[in-house]
Amino acid sequence: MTGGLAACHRSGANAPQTVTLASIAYPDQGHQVYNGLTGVVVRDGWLKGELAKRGIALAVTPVPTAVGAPLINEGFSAKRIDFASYGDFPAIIAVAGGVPLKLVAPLGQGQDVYLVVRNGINAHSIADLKGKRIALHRGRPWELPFSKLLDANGLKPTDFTIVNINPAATPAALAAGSVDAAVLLNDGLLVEKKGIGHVIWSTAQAPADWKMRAELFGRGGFVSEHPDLTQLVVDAYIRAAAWSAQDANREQVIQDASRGFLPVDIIRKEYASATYPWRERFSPIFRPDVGAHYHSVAAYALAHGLVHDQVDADALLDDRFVAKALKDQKLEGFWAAGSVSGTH
Amino acid sequence: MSFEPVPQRPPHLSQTGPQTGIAGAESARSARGALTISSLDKSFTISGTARKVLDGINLTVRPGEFVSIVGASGCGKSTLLRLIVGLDDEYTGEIRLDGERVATTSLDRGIVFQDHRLFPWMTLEQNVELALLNTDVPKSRRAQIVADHIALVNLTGFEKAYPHQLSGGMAQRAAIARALVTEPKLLLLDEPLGALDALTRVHVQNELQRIWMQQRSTMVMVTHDVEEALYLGDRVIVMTPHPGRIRRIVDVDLPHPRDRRSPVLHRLKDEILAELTAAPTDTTDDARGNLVLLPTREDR
Amino acid sequence: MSLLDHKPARFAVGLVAPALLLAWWQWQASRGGSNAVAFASLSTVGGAARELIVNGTLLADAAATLQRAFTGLGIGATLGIALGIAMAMWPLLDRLLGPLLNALRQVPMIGWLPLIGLWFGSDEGSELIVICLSAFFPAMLNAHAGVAQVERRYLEVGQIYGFSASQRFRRILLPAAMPMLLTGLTQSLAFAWIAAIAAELLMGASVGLGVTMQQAQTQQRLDIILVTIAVTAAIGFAINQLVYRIRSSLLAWQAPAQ
Amino acid sequence: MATAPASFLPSGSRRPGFKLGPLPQALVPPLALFAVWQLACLTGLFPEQVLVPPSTVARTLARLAASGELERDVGVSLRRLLVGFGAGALTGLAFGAATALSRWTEAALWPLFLLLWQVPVIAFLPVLVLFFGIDETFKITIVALATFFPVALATFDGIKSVPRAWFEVAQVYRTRLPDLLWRILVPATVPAILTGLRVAITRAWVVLVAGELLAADSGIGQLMETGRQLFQIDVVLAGVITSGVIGFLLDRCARALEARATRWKDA
Repeated sequence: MTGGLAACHRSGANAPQTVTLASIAYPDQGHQVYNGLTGVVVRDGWLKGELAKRGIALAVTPVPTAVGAPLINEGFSAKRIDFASYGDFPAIIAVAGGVPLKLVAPLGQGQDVYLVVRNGINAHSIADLKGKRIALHRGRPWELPFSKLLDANGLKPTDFTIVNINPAATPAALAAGSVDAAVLLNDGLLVEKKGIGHVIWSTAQAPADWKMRAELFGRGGFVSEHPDLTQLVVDAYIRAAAWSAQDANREQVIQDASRGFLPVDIIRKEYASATYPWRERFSPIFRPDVGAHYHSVAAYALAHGLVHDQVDADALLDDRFVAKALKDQKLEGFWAAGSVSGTH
Repeated sequence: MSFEPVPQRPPHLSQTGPQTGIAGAESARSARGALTISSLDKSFTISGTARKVLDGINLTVRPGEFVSIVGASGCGKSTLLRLIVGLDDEYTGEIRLDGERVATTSLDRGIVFQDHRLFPWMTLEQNVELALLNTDVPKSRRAQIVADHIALVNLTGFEKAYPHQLSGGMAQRAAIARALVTEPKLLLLDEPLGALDALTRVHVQNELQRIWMQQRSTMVMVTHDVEEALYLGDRVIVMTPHPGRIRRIVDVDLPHPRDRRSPVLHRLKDEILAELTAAPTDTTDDARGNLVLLPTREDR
Repeated sequence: MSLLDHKPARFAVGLVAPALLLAWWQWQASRGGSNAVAFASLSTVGGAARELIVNGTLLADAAATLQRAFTGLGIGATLGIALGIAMAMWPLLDRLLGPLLNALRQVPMIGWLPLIGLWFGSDEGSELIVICLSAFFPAMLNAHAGVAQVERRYLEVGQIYGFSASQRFRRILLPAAMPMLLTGLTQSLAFAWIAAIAAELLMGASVGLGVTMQQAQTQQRLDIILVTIAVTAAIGFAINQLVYRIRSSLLAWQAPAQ
Repeated sequence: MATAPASFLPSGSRRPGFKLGPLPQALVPPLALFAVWQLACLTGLFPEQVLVPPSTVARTLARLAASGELERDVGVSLRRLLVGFGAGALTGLAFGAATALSRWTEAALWPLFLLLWQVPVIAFLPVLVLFFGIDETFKITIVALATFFPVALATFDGIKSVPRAWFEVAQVYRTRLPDLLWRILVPATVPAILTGLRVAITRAWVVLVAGELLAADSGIGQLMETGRQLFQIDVVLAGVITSGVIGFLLDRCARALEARATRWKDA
């Protein structure tokens, strides 16, 4: 409480009127439902209440998944957005483009990427697909795990015909035989369920830092000017993570994740296949693999000419807020400090 | 020629327009619609070279007179009307109506075009009433005046019709009603019946004669048709082309309404046609080439 | 004289092609295999339609999309008509803005998105701007052409009766340009409708036909995609017919075409 | 609109040295826009990542042009445009003529046409992919579809507005069908169809660029999309300028052709 009051004084002079949070959202029955922990934060209402006590409004901006990343980057650069929970790749691109960001809270173990092969193609590994046509939407975050997969197998993109295509059109392309395989997110599981093809590989079989990650990023300027407000936002996410980590809330979390998105059985299947305990799915810990992941994203982006300047991944990570939140909420030790998944 | 006042004139006629009362010494009758044209020249510039279309036009039209102008294509007769009505004001010389120099359009001068130019998006009634828009006729009386003029051209019952629903002759009569509704001192008619078939034409000619006799405004009509010119005109101006000049002015000293079979009309028609066809219509060369071939102007 | 002179018969003939299309569709769906991705059987589609009607999604979607399309149309077409008329009346304005607008017209919407994203974020405003832009250009071009093509002979009539500038505009230019204005408006409406769906599909919103379509694409629910396509087509068609009727009554003064 | 009116000015009214021709005049507003744009960037009110100064965009354009990337993308896009436009225009002409000339085909096909016209192409994506794959055929199909509808509509309207009397004249002279088509129908409908084609080509261009975003490895649309994903707004704006200029030129060429082919109208 005293901390709160002190914070109030610290940012009193130039406190913003609104804190804006952007998050990927899906339309569901006439409403935008926010993906993952943001959904819990919004429903919880704690953050809204805390901000209101300081006379600050909370604005949550939904962004559609298809155009989410550029939209959030544009919003960050125009200072229309203060925080966003979105992907690793666009965040690196924003930083390289001169929009300073801070990773203020990791959000879990990352998202798996799937390699789906259409029916009638006899392939069991990426090497079997040599010379074949692979659908991949370029410039999207799942390009990175695919690239790592190629590297690990001593393959080059030129060993395949890479077909740049929107994920919405990918199932039809697989079904029609226009492409032989596709790199997809968990919609790949849906392709499998529809009987169009089957998954031959996913990042679940790869080191933890191969997964596509999404975190809570804060706008650099905002974080340094308003550490108190940043702390509040991070607190709210930790609360949401702790709530989601409860086994009792497991079913609710699965239902929420499926809303406006994939069928619930796909979500359940994906979650069930995880090699780590349920609570770790929501871990906000700055584990070594998180740092390693951002180093590798930054290096990949530079190596492939996607950005022109080296991004300092260490400067991106800011673990002060999570540490304080864990301490304040007495959650130290609740989540594992080291890597929890991976076969390597 | 003397004209009797006609009792059927619409009552608002007695109101003076904004431009009347210029020549106080003259009688009210002679003050309405006296047109004087003197030394009128008009040229167009076509691809850099000036071409004379009207050359030294002198003409006086008495108030209440009906003057017809005939001539071959290119004699500048339509241009002359555009100058008189004020749609074109680039000329040298003088055009005066009741002593006032013509510079722009005015409600004193009405015109009926060959194409009726009724607005297709308005009913007959609305088209006629449109002409009263900028007059000082009170709004309460406009409907009656419009109805009177529609009746004058025998179109009662078609008030709500759109132009496309009218026949050519009806549309042309509607255009005459629109031109007359403002009570212009001078009504100009630019081949008003040119687009009509022969039978309709005769019919509208009779109508026009009746209307003129009823209204007694000054009218100047341009036409290709010599017979029509003679049938309606107190005088017929014969023009020759390249450049447009008045070649002859014919007096038609017959009372109205006229009989088409009148031998006088037939004789005059033959005379005028002979005059028109005799004139060389050389269009191959420029105007200066024609100049010497043309007979001198016969002016009275 | 002909069967086609009877309205119901004509209507029935018009149904043959869609019916054949549906039959072909059903046949494709029944072949199974890869076709299942692009063709859902008619009974599945019917089931999805029932589901969406019963839970109210379809009605809410249609209402939201219509509202978006018409708001965008209202703003875009009004501005377009005003600017088109102004450019036709003042040649200087035309010479200054004409080429620029003509070039801007050719810029695909994707080019605007970053700037729209910058100024309007992902709010409803962004979608509205996209719809407004789509509605703006046809309205502007046709209004311009309509006013520019008003025949001189009609303007001369106005001159003869001493029309003021406003009388000339209201009594001659506007009605004479009306057919073209309405043509532009019809095009604007079609573009606004398509843009509303596309904006919902690509830019996200909470309710709308495009939203449901996009969601169904994610979930690979062909039946729902087809229902939304059908509703989109039907509403677009209905609007088209309505506009046609309004146009006919507004332009009753025009002679029939033949 | 925006024809070149300067040539109708009275000649010699200005000394040639000071005469502002139609082209420079047309350049004034874009130049003014660039100036305002550059000034807006200099104020620093807008983040430079999004409101990229025109000087940077110009450098990016030069870089893309020098590397051959621009030429390749524009070339690919234009080829798709031409093939797709050709296919769409031909089918549109045929369909429009067939429905306008026969009451039966009109009654049978026109309602379906109006129905399909209302659906954005993007909604049909899965069906299109299934039938046309995702290679060049797919992109060409999208362009062809975008061309088909306006051309069919213009052809239909154009033929419908040919006065019946002209057909009657043909009937009186027992004109054979090819002559009827070639001597009456074609000249009478050419203005309307050309207008339809002009509308279609600019529309096709816009749709092509949009289509390239969905599935393409090259082309001006893909250039812009990649630019946006990678937060290189200068590349996006370079694409905007390129596609705007190309669209503008296409429109101008189409207008010039239209004016040439319909000279008899103004005579």
